[in-house]
Amino acid sequence: MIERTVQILANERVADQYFRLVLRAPEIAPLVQPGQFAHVRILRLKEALLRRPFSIFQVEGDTFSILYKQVGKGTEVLAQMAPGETLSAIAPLGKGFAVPPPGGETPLLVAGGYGMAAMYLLAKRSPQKGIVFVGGRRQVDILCADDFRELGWEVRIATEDGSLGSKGLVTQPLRAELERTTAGRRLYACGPTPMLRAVGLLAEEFRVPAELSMDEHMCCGVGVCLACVIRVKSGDGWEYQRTCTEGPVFDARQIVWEGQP
Amino acid sequence: MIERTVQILANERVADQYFRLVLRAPEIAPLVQPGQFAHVRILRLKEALLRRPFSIFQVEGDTFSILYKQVGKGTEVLAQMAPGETLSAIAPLGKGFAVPPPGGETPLLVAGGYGMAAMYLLAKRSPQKGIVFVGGRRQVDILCADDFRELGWEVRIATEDGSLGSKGLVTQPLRAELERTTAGRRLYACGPTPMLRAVGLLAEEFRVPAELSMDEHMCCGVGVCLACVIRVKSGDGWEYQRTCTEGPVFDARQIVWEGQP
Amino acid sequence: MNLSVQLGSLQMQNPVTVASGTFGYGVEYAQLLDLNRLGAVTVKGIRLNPVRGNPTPRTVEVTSGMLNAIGLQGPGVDGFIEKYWPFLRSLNVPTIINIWGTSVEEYAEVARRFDAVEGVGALELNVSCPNIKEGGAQFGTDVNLLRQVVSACRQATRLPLITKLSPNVPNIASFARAAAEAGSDALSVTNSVPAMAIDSETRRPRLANVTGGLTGPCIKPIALKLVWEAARAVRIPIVGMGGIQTATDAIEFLVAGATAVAVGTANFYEPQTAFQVLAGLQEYMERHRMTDVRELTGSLRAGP
Amino acid sequence: MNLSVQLGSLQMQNPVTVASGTFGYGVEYAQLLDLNRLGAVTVKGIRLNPVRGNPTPRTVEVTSGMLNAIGLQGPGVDGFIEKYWPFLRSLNVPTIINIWGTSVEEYAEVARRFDAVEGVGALELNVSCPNIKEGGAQFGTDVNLLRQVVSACRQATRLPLITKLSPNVPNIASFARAAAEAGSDALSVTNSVPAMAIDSETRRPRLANVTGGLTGPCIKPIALKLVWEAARAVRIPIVGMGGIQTATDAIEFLVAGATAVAVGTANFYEPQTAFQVLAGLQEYMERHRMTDVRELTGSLRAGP
Ligand SMILES: Cc1cc2nc3c(=O)[nH]c(=O)nc-3n(C[C@H](O)[C@H](O)[C@H](O)COP(=O)(O)OP(=O)(O)OC[C@H]3O[C@@H](n4cnc5c(N)ncnc54)[C@H](O)[C@@H]3O)c2cc1C
Ligand SMILES: Cc1cc2nc3c(=O)[nH]c(=O)nc-3n(C[C@H](O)[C@H](O)[C@H](O)COP(=O)(O)OP(=O)(O)OC[C@H]3O[C@@H](n4cnc5c(N)ncnc54)[C@H](O)[C@@H]3O)c2cc1C
Ligand SMILES: Cc1cc2nc3c(=O)[nH]c(=O)nc-3n(C[C@H](O)[C@H](O)[C@H](O)COP(=O)(O)O)c2cc1C
Ligand SMILES: Cc1cc2nc3c(=O)[nH]c(=O)nc-3n(C[C@H](O)[C@H](O)[C@H](O)COP(=O)(O)O)c2cc1C
Ligand code: FES
Ligand code: FES
Repeated sequence: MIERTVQILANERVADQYFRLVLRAPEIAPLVQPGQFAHVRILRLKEALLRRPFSIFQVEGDTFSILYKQVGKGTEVLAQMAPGETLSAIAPLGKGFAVPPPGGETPLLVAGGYGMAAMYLLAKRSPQKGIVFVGGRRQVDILCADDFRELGWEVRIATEDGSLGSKGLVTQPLRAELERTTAGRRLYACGPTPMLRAVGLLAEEFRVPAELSMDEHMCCGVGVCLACVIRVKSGDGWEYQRTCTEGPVFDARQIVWEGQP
Repeated sequence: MIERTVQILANERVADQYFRLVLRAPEIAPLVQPGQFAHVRILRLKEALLRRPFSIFQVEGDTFSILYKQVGKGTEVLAQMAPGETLSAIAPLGKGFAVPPPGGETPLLVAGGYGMAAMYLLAKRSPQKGIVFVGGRRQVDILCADDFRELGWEVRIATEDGSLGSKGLVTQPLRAELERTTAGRRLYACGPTPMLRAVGLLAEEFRVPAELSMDEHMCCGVGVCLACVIRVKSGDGWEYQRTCTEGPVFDARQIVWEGQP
Repeated sequence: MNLSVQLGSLQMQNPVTVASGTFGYGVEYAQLLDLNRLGAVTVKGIRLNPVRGNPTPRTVEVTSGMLNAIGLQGPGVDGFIEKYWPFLRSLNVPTIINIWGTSVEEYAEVARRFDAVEGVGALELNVSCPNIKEGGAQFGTDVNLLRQVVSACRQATRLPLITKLSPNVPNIASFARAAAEAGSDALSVTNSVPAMAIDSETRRPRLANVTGGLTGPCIKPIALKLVWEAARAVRIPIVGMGGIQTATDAIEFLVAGATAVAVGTANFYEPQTAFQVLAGLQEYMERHRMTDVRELTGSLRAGP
Repeated sequence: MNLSVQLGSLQMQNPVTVASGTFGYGVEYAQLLDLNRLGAVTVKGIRLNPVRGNPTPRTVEVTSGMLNAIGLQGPGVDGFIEKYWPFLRSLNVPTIINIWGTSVEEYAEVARRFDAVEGVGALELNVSCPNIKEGGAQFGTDVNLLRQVVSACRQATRLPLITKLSPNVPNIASFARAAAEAGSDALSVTNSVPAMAIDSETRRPRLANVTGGLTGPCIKPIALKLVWEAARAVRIPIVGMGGIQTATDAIEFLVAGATAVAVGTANFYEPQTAFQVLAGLQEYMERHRMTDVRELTGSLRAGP
């Protein structure tokens, strides 16, 4: 984890409300592990003070990029920023996905919305190619499928309105695939909490290991404030663990879903 | 007094820290009297909420302009704004200068720094041409002397460092002129409070009428908050009057200088 | 869609008024605003005699807010009635007159004087001013003094009484109950929060009065909590205020338990705020299929 | 240039520490910051036993600040000593341990436990937590309870005691005096301000705990006034805090009467803040030709 002023190299709309932001960060880029995030301060956001967390999407030479959805005050201002302007980033943060060893498990990735961003590096660095299951409400919510295809991965798409891929939730094609076979497979998921919960239940049902990247509101991003906790099994009860430090990626079996949305 | 969203037509540096801002305000422009001000909201100033008061400098067709000095948070953001962007203005506000009637008194204007801005319309609308005494610390603080010369007015300059005009305070050439003659003359002044006080004292000494435009910190600008008061003689004592409503222009004889900087 | 609300016997056509001291005596805004569209006009605090107020600087801008120490400058009861009442009386919306005193007797006397004035909408008791008789304590932070003030005013007038509580107490519920028990018809929550600003370069206070009251969006979360606590303590209606600048803010106050809201500091930078709040509130009610603004009051969904 | 200050017998190499709960147990920032450059590290509140804390959401961003209701999650005295003390002990700067309890006895017991730990810098008594025994009152808003807590801790330890006062009282001077009389070596002023946020669309509170504490730049003017009032009431040193994000802010607190300052919420968005404050303070002192930071303390030039 380091803190740096990073310069915007590109900030382009990729679809609808989604933007791709490329940042020059020579000291951060080499450190990034799949599933880690950057905690970004948008200085122009004067009366909104806190940093915003974003998964690190791609790492390329001395840059890293994020894929963000414009949803509120911060991302709105971010979307207006131009190349040459700067941000402050603390990164890389958090415990990411465990990349399977060569000859190890075949990864099945499950993503919803900007959850795709957290999975790209995993796909890229995994010695085994696998399948990406992507879900979204409409066609525009299906992001960067081509980036995964270029890596030689298979992409299976589900949209709720059926405008791309199969109609329905992403867990339907995932279930179908798990029904085919579970041997040597490992699930990795990132997306809205209800999706993560559904993936967690499938993992339990089919007894496959699963790593879930949790999306909790954050404050400090580095483990000091205790804002971002989720319930994690411990002993014969549970304890709160920090999404920013012990997570964002947790073993699905460890998560206590009670109290989650 | 009306409130309008006004568009920036030009916003250019005229010297050092001074800028000229031209605003399209077809409904406001025709109402402006010399010495009145506009109360301007800079929406980009997120965590600084209050409007900033600026004298109305020139009125031209459906526009008015202000001449401002970059001194703090608001004027700094203002200086970065570009044509096409908008501000909110409540204007024209306050009681301005009494323009002398045709054949009436000859105006002697006294200005310091951006105080020049408040006097241009007076010079332009006065049937008698007079003399403008302008003071400042250095040459760069002497603003828009040419605008007054173009109106056919004589301009006498004093700078504290002697870099333009005579060396010293503006009240020195003014005193010299008053010593020559006071008959049929009327003083009008706008600038820093110590200068106004000195002009007030000269007016008393030479028994010439004087109108002073006072610079008080404002909040509402329209008379409701009572932030901007100065002490004004009343009966055999004094009362607080509002710079934004009863002023900014006051009869020098009425001002109680105690409690003023 | 019903927007009208009641504070005791005071009828308001909509729940949006303005905060005392941020709207002068109404007349100052008459050129800019159609005052008849407000729920009520609330005027600057009046005591018995004219008051000069504090030396300047009286206000200073701070992060997302401002401080003021105006010192309750005002024309006194007679001055007010002579200079401002004819205009206010001519409006179609009620006037809430904010009153104060330096003793229980003075509060009561001011209340008595306005009781005799035809057409006053309500009296708002500002109990956050220094109590000269009691040696620096404040009526608003001593629950017994508060009770005395409200009782004395209650005896002096049949006008609706709105007690404006101080934020500067650990337990607003007990002050709310004391005011209600002593005969207050409604509460205003909250007044400005005691605060201070210093110029680090000169090492001088930025206000001539050294300390002042903090207002504006920065205090909204504090005010909201006070409204919520007061609303759970009493059955009388509450006028919520403190940092309201949008309809969303106002709705939060209603949800926390307010029956009406007042726009204060925001008037200074955006005189249209009250009307923007009103328009946004109507839009919200339509979107949420509400037919009566009173459905919002106290509708907080707490618990999991 | 002398930057060192003392809080009772606690020596600090400079007057800048961090606020409890905004800096974890120090170790979390060790990768980003050179902790040895701080005046002291102040850690998150500890009670006797481990505490799970509140459900989420525990924080929410508001205008120029934030609310938190963490619920004092922590490892308890033993957990703290085992997990965090070896690291903190290895630093060259002192650690201030923030402690709390649900009874006078628990406070004293925690103080006693830390008295036996070699190398503790000072104990900061957080008295703004719910008092279970006394039925919902708070130690920090009842001057007698405050006195009892401080006395009991005083008897339990010779470590410097810093009593952290609640902002939520009308008269902080009497709390400051009570703490000093009961044996506190210093005061911390101030804790977070009780507040609340509501989501107008869902009409739910934004914190699972419904209410929380407001912190950040929005509370600076409130905190500054409390420091000024407390400093005039007592002779013991004060650690000023509440919204400090620049050296200018810190200098204002010193001028108001603080001997040291703590950076809180600003750590979350700018972990370098304490060092920026320190650098700016040195630059200011040079510019104003000051040789000792203690010249600033209480140097407010009030009066005309
Ligand atoms: C580990 C992690 C990785 C993330 N990765 C991405 C990503 O790759 N792309 C992307 O678009 N978004 C991502 N998010 C969500 C992103 O942080 C929020 O969309 C963003 O903070 C919204 O900021 P805003 O100012 O636009 O919204 P506002 O609603 O104005 O924000 C107000 C506050 O709520 C917080 N907040 C709002 N929504 C969320 C959310 N969903 N999660 C966490 N905090 C939130 C903000 O950080 C801020 O503190 C991630 C979140 C986490 C925790
Ligand atoms: C009637 C009147 C006419 C004015 N005309 C002009 C003009 O023509 N050109 C010009 O450059 N300036 C003029 N000023 C001064 C101008 O209002 C301030 O320079 C400006 O408000 C500074 O804003 P800021 O945000 O940059 O400074 P900041 O210091 O960041 O402002 C902080 C607060 O202090 C107030 N403030 C700071 N300086 C002054 C000041 N000198 N007078 C009043 N309020 C102040 C601001 O309005 C704001 O509320 C006039 C002031 C008044 C009262
Ligand atoms: C300049 C100013 C003057 C005020 N004068 C009074 C007053 O005379 N009587 C009163 O009860 N409250 C007074 N208040 C407090 C407001 O009525 C209101 O309670 C407070 O400003 C909080 O609301 P806001 O944050 O929306 O401004 C004044 C506030 C300001 C800013
Ligand atoms: C997330 C968070 C947790 C806190 N935890 C504690 C705590 O455990 N003990 C305590 O005394 N104060 C605690 N505080 C209060 C701070 O120490 C400090 O008094 C307050 O935040 C004001 O300073 P600031 O505005 O600079 O943040 C906490 C504050 C925050 C924001
Ligand atoms: S965000 Fe602060 S501990 Fe995780
Ligand atoms: S600025 Fe409000 S009365 Fe003049």
